[in-house]
Amino acid sequence: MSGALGHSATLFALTGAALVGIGLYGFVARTHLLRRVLAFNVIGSGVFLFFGATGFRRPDLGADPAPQALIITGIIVALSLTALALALITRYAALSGRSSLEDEAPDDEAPDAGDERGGG
Amino acid sequence: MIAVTACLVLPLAAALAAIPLGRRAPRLALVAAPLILLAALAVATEIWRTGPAQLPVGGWLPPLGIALVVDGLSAAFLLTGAIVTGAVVLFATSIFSTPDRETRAGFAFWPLLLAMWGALNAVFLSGDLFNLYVALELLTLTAVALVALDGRRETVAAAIRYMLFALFGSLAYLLGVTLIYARYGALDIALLRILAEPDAPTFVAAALMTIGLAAKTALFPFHAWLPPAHAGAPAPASAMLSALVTKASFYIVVRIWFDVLPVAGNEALAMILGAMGVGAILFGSVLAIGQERLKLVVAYSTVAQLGYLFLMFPLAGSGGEAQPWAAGAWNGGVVHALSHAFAKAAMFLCAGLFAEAIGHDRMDGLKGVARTMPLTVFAFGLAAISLMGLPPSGGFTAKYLLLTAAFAGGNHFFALVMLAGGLLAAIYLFRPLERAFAKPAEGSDITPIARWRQAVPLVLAGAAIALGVFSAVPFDLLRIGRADAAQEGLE
Amino acid sequence: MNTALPVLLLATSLVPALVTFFLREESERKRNAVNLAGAFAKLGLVVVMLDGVRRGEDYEFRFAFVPGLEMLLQVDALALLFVTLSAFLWLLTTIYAIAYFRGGSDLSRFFGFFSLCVAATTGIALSGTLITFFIFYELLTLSTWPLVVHKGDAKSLAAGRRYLAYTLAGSAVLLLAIVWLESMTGPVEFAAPSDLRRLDDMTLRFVFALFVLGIGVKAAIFPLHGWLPTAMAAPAPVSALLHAVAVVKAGAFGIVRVIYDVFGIALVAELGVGLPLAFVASFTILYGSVRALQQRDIKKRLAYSTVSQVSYIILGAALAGPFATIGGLVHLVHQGLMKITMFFCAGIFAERAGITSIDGLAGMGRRMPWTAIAFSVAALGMIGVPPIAGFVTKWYLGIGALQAGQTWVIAVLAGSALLNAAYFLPLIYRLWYQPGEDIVRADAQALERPLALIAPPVVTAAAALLAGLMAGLALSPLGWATLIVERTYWP
Amino acid sequence: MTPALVFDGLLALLAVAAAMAAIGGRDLFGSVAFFIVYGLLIAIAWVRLDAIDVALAEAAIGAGLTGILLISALARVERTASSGESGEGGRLAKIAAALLCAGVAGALAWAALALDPQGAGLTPLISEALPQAGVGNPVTAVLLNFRAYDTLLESIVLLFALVAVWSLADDGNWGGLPGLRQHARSDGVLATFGRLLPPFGLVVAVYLVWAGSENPGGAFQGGTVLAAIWLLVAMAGITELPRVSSLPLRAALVFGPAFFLAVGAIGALAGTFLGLAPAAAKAIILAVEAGLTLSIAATLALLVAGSPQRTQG
Amino acid sequence: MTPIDLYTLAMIAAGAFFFFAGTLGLLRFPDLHSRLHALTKADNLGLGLIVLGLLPRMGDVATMLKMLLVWVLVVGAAATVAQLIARIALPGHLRSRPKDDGR
Repeated sequence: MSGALGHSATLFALTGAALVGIGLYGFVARTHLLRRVLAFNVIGSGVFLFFGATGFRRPDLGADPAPQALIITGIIVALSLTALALALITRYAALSGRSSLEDEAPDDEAPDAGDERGGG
Repeated sequence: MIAVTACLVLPLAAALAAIPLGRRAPRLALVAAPLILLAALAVATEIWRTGPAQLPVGGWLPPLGIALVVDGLSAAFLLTGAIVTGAVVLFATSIFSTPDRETRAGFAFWPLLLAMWGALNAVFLSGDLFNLYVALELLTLTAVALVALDGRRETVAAAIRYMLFALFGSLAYLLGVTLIYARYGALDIALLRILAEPDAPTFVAAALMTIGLAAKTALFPFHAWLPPAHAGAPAPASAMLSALVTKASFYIVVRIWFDVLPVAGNEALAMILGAMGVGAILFGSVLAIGQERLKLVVAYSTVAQLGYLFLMFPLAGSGGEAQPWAAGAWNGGVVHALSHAFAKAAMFLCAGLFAEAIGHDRMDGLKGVARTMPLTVFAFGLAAISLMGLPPSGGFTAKYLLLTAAFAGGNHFFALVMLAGGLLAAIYLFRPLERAFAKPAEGSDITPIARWRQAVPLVLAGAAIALGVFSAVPFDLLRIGRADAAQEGLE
Repeated sequence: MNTALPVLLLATSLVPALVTFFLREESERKRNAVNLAGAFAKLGLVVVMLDGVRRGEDYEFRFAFVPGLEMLLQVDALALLFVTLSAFLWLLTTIYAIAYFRGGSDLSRFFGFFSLCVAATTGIALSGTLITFFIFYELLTLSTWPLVVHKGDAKSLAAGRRYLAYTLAGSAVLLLAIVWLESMTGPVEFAAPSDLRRLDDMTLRFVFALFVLGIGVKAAIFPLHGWLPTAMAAPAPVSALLHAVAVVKAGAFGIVRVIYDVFGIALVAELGVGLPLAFVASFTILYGSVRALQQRDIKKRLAYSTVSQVSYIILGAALAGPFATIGGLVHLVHQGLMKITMFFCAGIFAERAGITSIDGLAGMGRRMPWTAIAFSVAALGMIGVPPIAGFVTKWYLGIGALQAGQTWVIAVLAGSALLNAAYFLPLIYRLWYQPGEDIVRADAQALERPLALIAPPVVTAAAALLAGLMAGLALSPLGWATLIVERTYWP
Repeated sequence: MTPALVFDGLLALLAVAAAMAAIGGRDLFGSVAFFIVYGLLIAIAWVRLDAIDVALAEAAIGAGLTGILLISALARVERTASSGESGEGGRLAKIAAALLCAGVAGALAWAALALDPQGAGLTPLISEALPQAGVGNPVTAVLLNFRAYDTLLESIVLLFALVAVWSLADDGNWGGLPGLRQHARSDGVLATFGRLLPPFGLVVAVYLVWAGSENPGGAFQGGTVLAAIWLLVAMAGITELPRVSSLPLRAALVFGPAFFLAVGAIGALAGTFLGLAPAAAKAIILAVEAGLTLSIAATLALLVAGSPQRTQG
Repeated sequence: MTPIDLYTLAMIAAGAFFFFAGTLGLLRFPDLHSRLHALTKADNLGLGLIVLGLLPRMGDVATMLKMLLVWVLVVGAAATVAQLIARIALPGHLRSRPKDDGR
């Protein structure tokens, strides 16, 4: 690891990697849905930090604009997904009084719940 | 060229216009659908005559700008998408049109469906990895919303489970894209094919992207979300989900494996994909056999059929050194994806019609349906033939190509799995058919369904069969601009 | 080189099938007209081709699917033998079915699949390559299943399930064999057999066994015959079709093709697989006859008799001497004529007089004279009593066995003849010599109405008799079989 | 070890600690609070990485808006669902998950360290093409000219997130007012603050969009400020958010992406999709940014308000 | 170390001290209102000192005004929020709030 260590870009890249690891743990291990969405956002910002850091390896040329633009786009997309996820979780909590999918059997179906006659 | 832009702009413009239009959105969709189909046809004929094309968006050449890529593969998927979505639009006008006052589902369905169509076309045309990410997210967002459209507790739970897997998938894919950019400074697929060499970042990126996309395609270990989501969604939505949405992320995996990373793709990763594919076929089929609800049988069948698609990678020798049979596996996988799109869309529409007619979704209610709804049962039968890979359907052509590639490549195990998969498919698909042909149970009141609505799935199922009978034309279309790794083989 | 005729021949049963599917249930007259027109047209075409092929005319039609997958319809003498049989019997069975189902339900569906099934049989006969053979072989399975489950009750559904289990498993094995062979040697055409030397002997033997296993299901070789007796739950015209016209004959025809045109007699002898096949066939002959003895139900006994009779054809093919081959081929026609007569009569007894068990036949000779006569002629033919057609087969098989030096075959033939007598003579005895209730003659006419139901068995019985009597003629089944043997196997 | 690196090291440590607290915290509200703190630390990190545009976006959207969404979702979930932490899975599962995550982080770090330290990415190409891009700020140039197609798709993603959120309402409430009723006292502190702040907010937002062409800023950051202002005014009870079925609202939502798509389509007719002639590039970009800001502001505000809960005012 | 640097260092040190005091108050004070009091007073003052400390380093006047605007906005927001929290945390207030949440 030649001269890389003495350089803030690599430091932030490693931080990004660490954040992805932490976020992934939260996403995989926790069961409360809001915590998993929060963890998703932590992973997201970790990925973006990693991406931005790799774009700053040449301080003399300044930060590489392309990753910056992609990260802004990424943040907006992450926001949209988070908003939808949170709306779904709120709706699910309102319908079922539960805040995690643990005891939601994947495909047990109340006999007439699948009544399709209603249509649109 | 104009046709390619039309394929992108028209669905997105229609989606945007559908929001303020509200109650008149179905009419807008009925006008937009044929136009987009026409555009897709124009794209296909254009490249049939002049060969593959690369269109830089905004005039900026890659690596700076984004380039749209139009070759046989993208044209075929565009055309299949247009036909399937066109049929779904026609079918959905009978469910989601509310002339008197605007309802929630009536408002939300049309913009989401048209945006999904736009996202699909964007995925099939884009040649830039990050652009594929944004298009994939639009696709996932609309898909999740459509799954939760009828607002029941089970479907919202299914949508959340789908969302969690999709989030995980998109992050893994995004991480792979960042590594690729960091390593090569470029995101354009054509450019990366030249630059790519097997080193640490490329391998980690390839692994992450493949796992991410596998999660989005619901490949075997990541399949838990698909059945409840696809079975819970309204019929037109589940047709779109199973037929096209899962294919979009598969399409990207094909682009990555055969265009971006033919050099980095080594045997180990290809074998893992193959193993996951085998798991999908066996696991999906066995679960499908045990289901009581028709839509769940069809959904688990999707899990199984997706397994076939991923057998393509080990069979084509992961594109590294171009084995002579690579073309067979590549074409087999793609033709299977296309014929599965037609057949599965038809099957879900039929399942929707059955559920509407008998009032619930359980299979034992299907007794005697062949007498009252002959067209739908015929469509379901044709679709089943294609899914089982029996001649003369497109499914058979694909299975034959994959089998010859498997035998020529010496991995007989995959061939046996494919044949077993076909038999298992026969078991879980003949269960509903058998009930349809049975004598109707007394007192089962079946509400009649309009004949034109039954004709829509029949057209789609016919397309799946036609893909087999007239398979010479699609095969030549797919050959245009195919990645070099997949050139040799049968010819 | 005339390409139109084979396609036309196929179309004469494919077009009526597709038209009938879309006809309304009530339009019975239109439906009957379409089917009968198709049948007559096919018979006309067959006659034209008969003298065409005699003069050495060459009929061929190629249609390319994906490279490596090609449909070739080729009319050679062997194909015509099978097509003539199925065309002639299709006409009679259609007439019989129209009378049999007067006022039944789901008839558009029945006749649609009925014609589709005959189209598949014609396709099998005309197929020029292994893949074409497989395509129509599968189409046959798919089109006969709805016929087997036509009644829709639990028994026929179970029969359908069993039928599917056997045939689909068989087809998977067959596809495995075909792909295994073709991945080494490229597409296999019957007319121009490619050298199979590239595979070593062990693989070739294994592939040959797979072929026999795959096709043997339809040829009802022991232990793959399980589906045939249970398929008796289907209505009489279907049983007639299954046993005499299409399914079982397709199996036997397939094995003949594999032995003579795919592997070639020299290779079969060299590999030493001919003899084991002969043993299996002989065992099936005896096994079938013994099980037939144990049955009390007429149709069940006829079913087991078919299991044993079909193995005559396979025995002839396995012995591969000139006379044995002629014996095998001609039995294809003779067994068809005789067995369809007996099924027609069994159908009439069950439908008009409500008799299904053998004891019920007591004294029916007087009550239903025409049916009884036809039945007796066919039964005697089966036993091998000259001058009815059955005797010719047994005679040629005997000489063929001597020629091939397999004297034990004579014992098998003799034994089976005795067994045939043991299970058919009691029926004839009950018909004519056992006193049933003495019914006034006037009542007799009442039972044997309408004419369209009674005429077909009488015609086929007469045909069986004529085939035996006029065996010497060039155009008789025997003459044609000799032509086949002279022209292709000993030029 | 230069002081800058010390600061960065500290910042990185703080960010990781905040992230751990947010993920591992027992109390959910505490986790969300730590998440917002973590967001701001990441924004500072972006400043250290000389990516000011991203810092603005991260602070405004990444930490701010996502934080608000999390808090409002938490409030609604707490009210209806049993917030008890259901079974957290066995210790073995936890260790396995931890190992998996460590593996992923390790692979990433290994890949990062294997990168070429002199890698410059697209910087040279962008600075060379900047004069024809019509704007000075390279990030805005990439966002709205070189990779305009990405931004177009992204604005559509944002809009359809709102459509999806709206589609989760009860059927009965359709056509009603988004979000819950507010209870601000008409003469209270919030009301006065709600009247004082908007002018500042509007100026800041317009400035952000206008400055975006030459130095850090842009449509998304400006849109977020506008959305915040609109939400504040609604919370202060001065105005009521328009009904979901109101046509002007839907037109405003759709205008930004639709105008952008129209610009792209016209470009296509003239030869290349989304092609901007260098001469007119600046004007077009600013027009598009203005349209986007309007739509983004409306979309973000309504996303926070949520799906329609009430039919009358 | 020019006088400007010394001035900035002193002001930022003072600001940091006030921030430290505010945080200490947050941790040590017994009830909510006093903690609110500590936070709003100490932290805003700390921020003010830091802003003043940084002003001479800004270069042009426009940036200086922007720095001051930041401070003004933070003070305004902090004051309003403190008022709201204080009002809601009054002992009698919670029970009387109307419960119709437009469910």
